[in-house]
Amino acid sequence: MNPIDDRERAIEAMLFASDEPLDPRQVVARLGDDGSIGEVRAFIQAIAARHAGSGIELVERGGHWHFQTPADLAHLLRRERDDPRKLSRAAAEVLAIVAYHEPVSRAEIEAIRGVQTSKGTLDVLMEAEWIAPAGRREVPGRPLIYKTTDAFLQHFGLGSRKDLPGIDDLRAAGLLDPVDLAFDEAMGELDLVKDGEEA
Amino acid sequence: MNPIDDRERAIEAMLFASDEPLDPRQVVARLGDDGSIGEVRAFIQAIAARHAGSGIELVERGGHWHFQTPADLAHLLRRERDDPRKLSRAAAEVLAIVAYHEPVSRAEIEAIRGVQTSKGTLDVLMEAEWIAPAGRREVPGRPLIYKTTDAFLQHFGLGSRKDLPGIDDLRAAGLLDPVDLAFDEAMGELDLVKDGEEA
Amino acid sequence: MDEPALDFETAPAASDRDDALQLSLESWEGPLDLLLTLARSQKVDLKQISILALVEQYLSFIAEARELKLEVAADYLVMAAWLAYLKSALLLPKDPLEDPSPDELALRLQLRLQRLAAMREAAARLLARDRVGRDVFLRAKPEGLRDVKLRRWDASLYDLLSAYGQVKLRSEPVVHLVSRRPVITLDAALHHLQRMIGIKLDWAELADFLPPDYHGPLRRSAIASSFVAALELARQGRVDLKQAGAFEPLYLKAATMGRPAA
Repeated sequence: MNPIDDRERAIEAMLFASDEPLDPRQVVARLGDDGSIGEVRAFIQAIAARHAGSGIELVERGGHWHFQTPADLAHLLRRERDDPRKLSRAAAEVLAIVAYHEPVSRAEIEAIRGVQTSKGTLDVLMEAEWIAPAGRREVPGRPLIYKTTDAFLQHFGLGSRKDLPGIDDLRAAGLLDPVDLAFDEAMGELDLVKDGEEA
Repeated sequence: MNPIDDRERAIEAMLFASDEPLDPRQVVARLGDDGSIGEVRAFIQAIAARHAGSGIELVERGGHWHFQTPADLAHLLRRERDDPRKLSRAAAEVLAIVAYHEPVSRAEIEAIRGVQTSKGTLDVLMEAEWIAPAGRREVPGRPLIYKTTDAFLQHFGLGSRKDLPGIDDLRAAGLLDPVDLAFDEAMGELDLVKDGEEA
Repeated sequence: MDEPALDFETAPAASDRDDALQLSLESWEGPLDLLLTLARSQKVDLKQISILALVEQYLSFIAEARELKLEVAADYLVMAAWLAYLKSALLLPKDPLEDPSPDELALRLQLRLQRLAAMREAAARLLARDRVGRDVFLRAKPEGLRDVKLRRWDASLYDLLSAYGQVKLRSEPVVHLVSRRPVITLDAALHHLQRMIGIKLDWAELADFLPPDYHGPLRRSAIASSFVAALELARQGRVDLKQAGAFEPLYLKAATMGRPAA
């Protein structure tokens, strides 16, 4: 490799260490000799060409030059890492209600859940991209209504919303068993044991 | 010019964008693929070679690499606002003693200097992040011991502690040994000489 | 070893001691520092230094300082006393029994001075290196490397469905309780018992009156309602009840009209 011209080196170092982009005029002033702006411009072009295609690039912004990393490598500088979190019970309920009743407004969700729903819960579901606003209900106040997304279907392995189990399916699966019935059944089993002992 | 390897570009961009020196391990972690540390090291060497003699150089400091301007251009880049920490003579001496003897306790520093070390002296060096506590010496009183940091190597342009000016000569001359040890050795030599005379 | 780069211009030469004393004692970092400076004025390698001459220099320096009524800190005086002792020991004929010998003390002092001088020189060379921010420069505003945590929400289809089940239960609890609980009402038990009483003529246990296919909660319910029904029928005088004691089986049969229960 040919040795690099001393003034080119100096300009390169200046542009590197400067805390703001420099224009050729500022570079000439800092060089402190009688170099012309035209010469400096040529050196800057040479520096930019020398770095072309590398992991460093010299770019012009409104007549001022500065070094930066190429945009296509930005993903390396801003590394993204997954941070999985379990959906809260409240959020799961809201998501289920949206899925079974969509499109549905926040007030309607609250009516079904029987408790107030914080804005944060809907935000979490929107951040997860499982629900999305679907326009407004044409009633007084024009509340925003929500529906589930394709990402929702994908995440839960559903072909469509029709694949969601119906109420009867849920009941058959025991998901709708009241707590006190379950208690009775547990007590019945105890009785049977006692009967067996007495026999 | 041959196009630069994609991974070389990526590593160059990382080193250029980082606000602190990186070691090959950190680079591998960020590349996020199965590249080996050996490969990354080779790429880093290639990048350093590519920039040699330009206005930007890639240097190793304590196993970590960073870009900086060459020292011979200091006169063009130095600004009045640039005022690296001015060290008192006491602080400079303490720093040198820690660097050449590390890890070292305060009592050991004082034994060399012949004076008490004011609390502020160690504080200044720790605030500059040039020295750091390095555990305790397992002797009565378990005194805290100090060592220099990577930031120290970086600031003073040292690749490693081996690059400390004159450290090999000092070690060879026994000047890094405690007085007691040097004394015993000197007396031993005297005895040998005496024995020789007697023989 | 190279001469140290630190300046020792405050070192008192013989000719201008008074000037030096003006600066003195404030500018030294303790007796060892002063000794090292005085040793430097001998202009020889510290290995060849004359400790005796050094002691002389130190003692006369301190003496002059006191003559000038400068305040002399205690540690300088302690060193002076020690050096005065060392000087006399070095000058006296050697006593082989003396331990440590004056020569050994002198050697120790020499070794200490060498070590301090070495570190002083090292400090100077360290500070003279190409330092970041003074001789070499870093990027003023690097982009920086950032780790961004992407929150990924996790939930299974089961979580979703069981959550919906709980919502449904909360909103419609009454319906489920009534429609799902297997019970034998008092009316049904009365009706059943009345029918069975007619068939069984002798004493029979209450449990024998229950349909054999009642199990679990249904049987519990049937026993409870049949018991109440039996009491009701007894009140009406239509059945007789007998029980040997508390928690013993309860027997009943159709009442003999006009006769009180046993």
